[in-house]
Amino acid sequence: MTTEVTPTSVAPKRNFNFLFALTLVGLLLLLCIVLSIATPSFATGNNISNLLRQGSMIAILAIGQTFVIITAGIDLSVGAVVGFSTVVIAGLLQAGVPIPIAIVITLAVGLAIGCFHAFGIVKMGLPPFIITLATLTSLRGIGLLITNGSTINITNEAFTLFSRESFLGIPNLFWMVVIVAIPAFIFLHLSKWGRYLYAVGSNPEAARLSGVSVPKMIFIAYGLSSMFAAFVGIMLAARLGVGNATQGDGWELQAIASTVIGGTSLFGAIGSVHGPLIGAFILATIANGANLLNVNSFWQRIITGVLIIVIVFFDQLRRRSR
Amino acid sequence: MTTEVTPTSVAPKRNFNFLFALTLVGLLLLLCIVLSIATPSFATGNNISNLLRQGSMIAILAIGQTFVIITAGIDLSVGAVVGFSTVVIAGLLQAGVPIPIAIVITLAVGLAIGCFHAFGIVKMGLPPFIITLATLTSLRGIGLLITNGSTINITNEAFTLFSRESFLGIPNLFWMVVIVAIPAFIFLHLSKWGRYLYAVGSNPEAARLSGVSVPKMIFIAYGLSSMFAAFVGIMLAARLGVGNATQGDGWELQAIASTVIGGTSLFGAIGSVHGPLIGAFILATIANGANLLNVNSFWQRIITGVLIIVIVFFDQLRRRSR
Amino acid sequence: MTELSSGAAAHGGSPGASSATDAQPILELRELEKRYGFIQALKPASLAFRRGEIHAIVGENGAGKSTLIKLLTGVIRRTGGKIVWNGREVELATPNEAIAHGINAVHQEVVLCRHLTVAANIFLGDETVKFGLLQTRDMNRAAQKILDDIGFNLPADALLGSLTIGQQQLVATARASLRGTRFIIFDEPTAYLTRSEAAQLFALIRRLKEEGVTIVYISHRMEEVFELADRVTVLRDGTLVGTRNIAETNDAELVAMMINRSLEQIYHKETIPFGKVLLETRNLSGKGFNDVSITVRAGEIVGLYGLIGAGRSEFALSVFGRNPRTSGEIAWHGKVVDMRNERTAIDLGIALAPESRRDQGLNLNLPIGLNINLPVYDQINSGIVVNAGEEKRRADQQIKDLGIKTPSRNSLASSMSGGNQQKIVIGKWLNHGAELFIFDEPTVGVDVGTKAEIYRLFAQLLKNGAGIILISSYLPEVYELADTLHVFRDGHLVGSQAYREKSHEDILAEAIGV
Amino acid sequence: SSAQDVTIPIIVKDTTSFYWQIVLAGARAAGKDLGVNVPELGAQAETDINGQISILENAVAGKPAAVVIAPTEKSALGAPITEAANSVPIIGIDSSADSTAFTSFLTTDNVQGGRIAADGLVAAIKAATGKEEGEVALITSVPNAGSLEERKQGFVEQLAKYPGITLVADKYADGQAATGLNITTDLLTANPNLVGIFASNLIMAQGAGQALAENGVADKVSLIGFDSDEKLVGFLKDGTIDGLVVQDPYRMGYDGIKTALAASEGETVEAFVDTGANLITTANMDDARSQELLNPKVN
Ligand SMILES: Nc1ncnc2c1ncn2[C@@H]1O[C@H](COP(=O)(O)OP(=O)(O)OP(=O)(O)O)[C@@H](O)[C@H]1O
Ligand SMILES: Nc1ncnc2c1ncn2[C@@H]1O[C@H](COP(=O)(O)OP(=O)(O)OP(=O)(O)O)[C@@H](O)[C@H]1O
Ligand SMILES: [Mg+2]
Ligand SMILES: [Mg+2]
Repeated sequence: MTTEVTPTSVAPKRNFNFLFALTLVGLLLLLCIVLSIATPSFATGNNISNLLRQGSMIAILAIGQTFVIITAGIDLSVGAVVGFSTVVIAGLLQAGVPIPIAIVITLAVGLAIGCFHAFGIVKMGLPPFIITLATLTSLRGIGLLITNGSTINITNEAFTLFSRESFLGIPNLFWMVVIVAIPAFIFLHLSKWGRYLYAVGSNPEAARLSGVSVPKMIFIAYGLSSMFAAFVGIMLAARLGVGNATQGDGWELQAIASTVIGGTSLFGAIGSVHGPLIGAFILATIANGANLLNVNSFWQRIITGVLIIVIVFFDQLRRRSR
Repeated sequence: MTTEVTPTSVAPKRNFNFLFALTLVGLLLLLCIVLSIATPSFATGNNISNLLRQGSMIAILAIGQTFVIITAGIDLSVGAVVGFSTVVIAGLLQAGVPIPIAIVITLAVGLAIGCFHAFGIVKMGLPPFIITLATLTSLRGIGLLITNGSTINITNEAFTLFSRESFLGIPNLFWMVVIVAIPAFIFLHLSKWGRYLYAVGSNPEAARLSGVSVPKMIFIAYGLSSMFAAFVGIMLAARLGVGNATQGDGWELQAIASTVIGGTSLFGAIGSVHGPLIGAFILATIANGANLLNVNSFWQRIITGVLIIVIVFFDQLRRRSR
Repeated sequence: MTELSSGAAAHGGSPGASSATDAQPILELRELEKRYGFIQALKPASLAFRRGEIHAIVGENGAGKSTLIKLLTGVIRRTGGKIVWNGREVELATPNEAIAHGINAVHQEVVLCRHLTVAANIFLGDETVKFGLLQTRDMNRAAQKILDDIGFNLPADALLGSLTIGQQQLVATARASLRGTRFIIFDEPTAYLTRSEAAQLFALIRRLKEEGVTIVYISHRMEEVFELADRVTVLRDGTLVGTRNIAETNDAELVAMMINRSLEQIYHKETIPFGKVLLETRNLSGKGFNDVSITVRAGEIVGLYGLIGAGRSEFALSVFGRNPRTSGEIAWHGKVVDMRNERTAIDLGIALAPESRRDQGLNLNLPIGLNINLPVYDQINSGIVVNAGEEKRRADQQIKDLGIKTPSRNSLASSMSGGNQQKIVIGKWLNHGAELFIFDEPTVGVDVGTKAEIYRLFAQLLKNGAGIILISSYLPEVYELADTLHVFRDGHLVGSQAYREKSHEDILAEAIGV
Repeated sequence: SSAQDVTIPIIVKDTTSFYWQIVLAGARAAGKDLGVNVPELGAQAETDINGQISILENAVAGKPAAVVIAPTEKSALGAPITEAANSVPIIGIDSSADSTAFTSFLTTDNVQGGRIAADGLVAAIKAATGKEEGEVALITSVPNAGSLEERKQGFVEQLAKYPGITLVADKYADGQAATGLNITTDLLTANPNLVGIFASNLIMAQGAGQALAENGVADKVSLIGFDSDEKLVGFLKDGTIDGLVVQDPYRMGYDGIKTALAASEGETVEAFVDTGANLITTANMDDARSQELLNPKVN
C-alpha cells in the first residue's frame, strides 16, 4: 500500500538527507530543552551519562538494522542475537578465555548467524521476515539450552568494569557507538559498497545487470546486522555482568522503530547512519524523561506508540510535499 | 532480495493452491501419524480435543492476518488486541453487561482499532509495520492502565463454561474456527471482495484505475484482522476466565508464521484461507507433541524455528520449480 | 529460413578461423535456444552479426526478441546452442561477462535504480574510487559530460525517479553506450521517447556505428528500421524466419514474414457519422495541464498528440477521476458532473487504459483472467459469490478476440511478453464496455499485426456508438486515425485540426513550439 | 526536615504483574502515611535486567533521599546497586542481590517458598489419595527469572525428601496463561497418573487451574500456586487449587518505604527482615491473617 510517492524533485539527495537529519536533531534538542525545564535532574552530567549509556545499545542495533532495511529486508533476530551473545561471551570468559579472544569469537558467532540469514534469503529463497523470525525463536532456545535456563555469572572484573567507566567524561558505552558509527558512515555513505546496498534495495535486477553481486551485498548487510547485535551482546554482558539468553527481548522492534524514526524506508533504498542514531536517542530520551518525571510506566508505552506515529507521519508528510 | 520468482506455471492457479494445501495436509497427517506411533496418548479423543482447542485461537488470528498480508501489509498488533480485548470483555461482563452485548461491544472495539490502522495507512501514509507496531506498544499500555496491572476475574459462569464445552464431540472453541473460516473462505475465494483484495496487494494503482476502492479494501482487511483478534480475545477470556492486558504476547509472530507456513506470500497477492488454518494446526501439533513426548521446552523453540524454515523452503522450492 | 541457414553454415564451416578479420562476424549464434519450462521462447536459431553493422530485429509480440537479447547480455542463461564471440565460444552466463566483452543492452523496460541519481546509475558497478572513497563529484561531472556530449539534456545529479520514463530510457542509453564498447542492443528504445529524443538517439546510434560498434536494434516501427538498419532479421513464434539486406526488402515483405500473411493496410479508418456529444471539458485545469476544452462525440476518435510530458496523461487521469481538477468543469451527456473518483467515471461509462502497463495497467502477479475481469466483478455476481462460469467466459472471450498468446487464462500476467501485456490492459476495458474509451499510448510495444487488430477494434467500438480519446506520441497513429486532433504543449492545448487537415510537419512544429 | 519534599522511589521487577502492583500499593500507602513522595518505577518484564539497571540509574540521578529496589537478577544488579549506594541509601525488598551495600533488606525467601509449596503439595496429595506417593509436575512461567528459579530450587530440594513422589515433568512456559493452560492439559494427557502440579507464579496458576477445571480432574490432581489474586482465591474456594504460597507484598512495599525514610534520616534500621511466605489452603483461608494476605488493599 502507500504506493511510494514519486519524488519529482531534482534537488540532490544529499541535501535532503541532511535537512531531514537536522529536523530530527531539532526534535531531540526540543525534547531535551523541555525536559531540562520540566525537571532539574535532567540536565545534570550524571543523567546525561546515563542517557548516553541507555541509548547506546539500541543505537548500534539500529545502525545494523538500517543496512538490512536499505536492501528492503528486515532482521527480526537482533534481540535474540544480543541475548545469545551474552551467553557466548559469558561462557567463554568463565572458561578462562582472554577477553580479546572471547570478543573476537563472539563477533564471529554473530557474523555466522548473519551469514546464515543471508544464505536462507539468497540460496533458499526465504523471505527475510521468516528466516530471521525462525532464528529469533531457535536462538533463544539454544541459549537457554546452553545455560539450562539460568544465568552465567561473569567474574572477570576488568570486563564488567569497562561498561561503567568513562573516557574524557563520556561513558565507554557511548564511545562504542562512535567506534561503530564512524566506519558505518564511511561504509554506507562514502564507499561503493554503500552505493551497492542502495542499488540492491532500489532494484536488485538493475544492480545485478550492473555487475553488482546482489548475494554478496545481502551477505554483507545481514552479516553486519548480526555482528553489530553480537557487539551489543558483548556490551550488555559487560553492563550486566551476566550471560542470559532471554536478554534483549523485543529489542528488534525498538531497533526497527529507531531506524524508521530516523527516516529509513521499510520499502528499501532510503536511509542513513545518522538518522537511526538520532532515532534511538530520541526513544532513550523519552524513556529517561518519563522516569525522571515519574510518569507511570504504562503511560510510557502509550506515549512511545503515539510518538512513533507522529514522527513517522511528519517524515512522510515532508517527503511527500517535496 | 528474493526478487519474486515469476511462476511460469501453465497449470491453473487454483489447482496449484489446491495441491499446495494437499501437501500441507499431508505434512499435518504425517506429523499426526508419527506422534500416534511415538506416544499412545496422542491419538486419544481427549488429546485431539485439547489440540483443537489449542490451535483454534492462532488459527483465527492467522486468517485475519492473511487478509492483511494479501494486501502486502502486515498486522503486528493482533497479540496486543487479543490481550486488550480480554480486558474489555472482562470489564464489561463484570460491570453486569449481558454476554451478547458485551461480545458485540468488544468486536466493535476491535473493528475500531483495525479502522485506526487503515486510517494511518491510507490517510497518513504510514507503513503498516509502523502503525501496527505503535498500536502494539500503546494498546498494552492502555490495557494495563485500565486494569492497573492486575487481572480482571470473570465471574460469569455461563461465559467461561462455553470454552470448556463441546458440541457434537468437537470443542466449542474449534467450532468458532469453523464459524470464522467458512465466511472467510467465501469472502476471500468466492466473492468479488476477495478478488479486489488480491488486486490491491498485487498493484494498488492498477486496482484503483480498474475502479476498485483501494482505501475501502485496506479498511476491510485491517478491520477484519483486528476484529478477528478481538474475537480471539473473547475466546481467550472465556477459556481463562480472566481479562489481562499482557495476554497474547508474541501471538502476532505465531499468527504470521502460520500464515506464511500456509503459503501466503509476504509480498502480497498470494494466500488462502485454508493454508493458514493448516499452518496454525501444524504449529499447535508440534507444541502438543513436544509436550506429550516431554521434550525439553527449550528444544521446542529450536524445533519450531527449524520447522518454519524447512516448510517455507519447500514451499518456495515447489513454487519455483513449477 | 533457407537463406539464413546457408549463411550460418558458411561461417560454421570454418570455426578454426580465429583471427579477427573484418569478414568474420563479431557475434555468432549457433542453434541457440531458450525454454521456460514447457514454453520454448526461442527455438534453435543461428545468426551472425557483422562488425559495425546496424542489425534490426523485428517480429510479433512474444516472438522471442527480448529473450534473444537477454541471452546475449547474460540476463538469462540459454538452454541450448552456442554463442561465438570474435571467433571464440563464450558462456555469457552473467551480466559481468557480457560487460567484460563490451556487450551491453538498453532493455525494453527501464532497469535502473530510481532511488539513485542519474550519475550514480550511469556509473553503477564501475564507480570512481579514491582511497576507498567514492568520488561523487567527479562522477557527477563525468556523467554530465557524457550526457552533454550525446546531446541529452539531463541533470546528472537528479534522482532517477524524478525523471519521466522517456528520460530514464535515455539514461539507460547513456549507460549502455559507456559499457557496450563493441556491441550494443536496443530493445524498443523509442517506445517511450519523444520525436526529438528519438532523433537524439538515432544520432547517437549512427555515431556509435561510425566508431565501429555493432548495433542490434529491435523495434515495431518499420520506418525506424528502414531509416537506421543495414540488415533486418525477422522472428516469428520463437523461430528465425529470415534475414534481409535493408536495400533489398520492403515493408510489405517484412510484415508478411512476421505475421505469415500479407497486410494491406495498418491504419483502418471508416467514416462513421458522429452522434451526440458524450464528453465535454470546459477550461479544465489540473496538475500538469491548464485550461483544456475538448469535446468528444459518439463515433469520433479524438487524438491528443504532444511530446512526452506535455500533460495529456494528466489530463486523461483527471477526466477519469483519478486526479483532482483545480478548475473548470466536466460535462457528461451535456450535464456537469463531479468526477470524484475512478468509480464515478467507470459507472458513468468511461474507461481508461493507462499508459504504463506495469505501474498502472496490470496486476502482474495475478492471473490474466482476474486482470481482464477486475472492472466487471460488480456485474458478474450470483448472490454474494462471483459467477465463475461467466468469469471464465469473459476472460476467454478477450483472450480469443485479441489473440493474447497464453496457454490459459490462469497464467500470470507477468509471464507475458510486453505486447501481450498491453493487450490484457485493452481487453480489460473491452470486456467492461463503455461509452467513452480513453486509450493512453495503447500500441506501445505492440506489433504491427496486432496494431491493425486494435485499430479495427476501434472502428468496431465507434460503430457501437462509443467515442474514443486516443493519446499517442506516435504521430502517424493519431494522424491517420483521429477525426479531431488536438496538440498539447507544456500542459496547454496549442492547436486543433480535423482529419488530415494539416501536414505532419505543421503538427510537429506545434507540438515542439517552433 | 519537612518530609513533604522527600522523594523515595521504589523500583519493582515488573509493573505489569499483579504481585508487584500490591508492593507498589503498600509503598503508596506508606508514602501517604509518612508524607513522602514515592515514584513507582519498574521494568515491564521480570527478565528485563538492563531495563531495571537503567531505571535505577535514572532514579539515582534524581537525587532522592533513598531508593527501594527489588533486584530482578542477583548478580547483574550487584554492581549497579553498590555504585548507587555511594550516593543514596538502598533498601532491598523481595529478592537479594550480590551487594553488601544494602542499608536494609526486607525479603521473602523464595527458596523457602518453594519448600513450603512442596510440603503443601504432598499434603494435598495425601489428603486426596491417602498416600504420599505419585507423579508430580512443575510449571515455571519464564526461564531466567531469578525468583522463579529459587522457587524451583526449593521445591525440587524439598520434594527429594518424599521418596514416594517423583517429579516427572519440569516445564517452562512463555509467560502466557494460555500456554500454561496448554502445557497442563498436555501434561495430564501424557501422564495419566499425575497427582500433583506446582505452578510457581500467579499467571501459571491461573492457566493450570483453568486446565484442571477444563478437563474435570480437579479432584484427582492437586495444584499448588504461588501468590494470589481474585481468580486464584476463587479456585481455592471451589477446590480447584489446593493451596497458595502467599508472600506479604503489601508489607514489603509499606515497610520498604518506612525503613528507607528512617535510614535517610540517619536512624539505625534493621539490616534484615524476613516478611515470610505462608501456605494458604482451603482449611485456613478464612483466618484473619489469611484474609489480610489474600485481599490486600490495592487501591
Ligand atoms: N519469465 C518467463 N517465463 C515464461 N515465459 C516467458 C518468460 N519471459 C518470456 N516468456 C515467454 O517467451 C516468449 C517470448 O517473449 P519475449 O519477451 O522474448 O517476446 P518479444 O519478442 O520481446 O515480444 P514483445 O514485442 O511483446 O516485447 C513469450 O511467449 C513469453 O510469454
Ligand atoms: N507525480 C507528478 N508530480 C508532479 N508533476 C508531475 C507528476 N507526474 C507528471 N508530472 C508533470 O506533469 C506534466 C505532464 O505529464 P504527463 O505524463 O501528463 O504528460 P503526457 O503528455 O501524457 O506525456 P507522456 O507521454 O509522458 O505521458 C509533466 O510536466 C510532468 O513532469
Ligand atoms: Mg520484448
Ligand atoms: Mg502520457
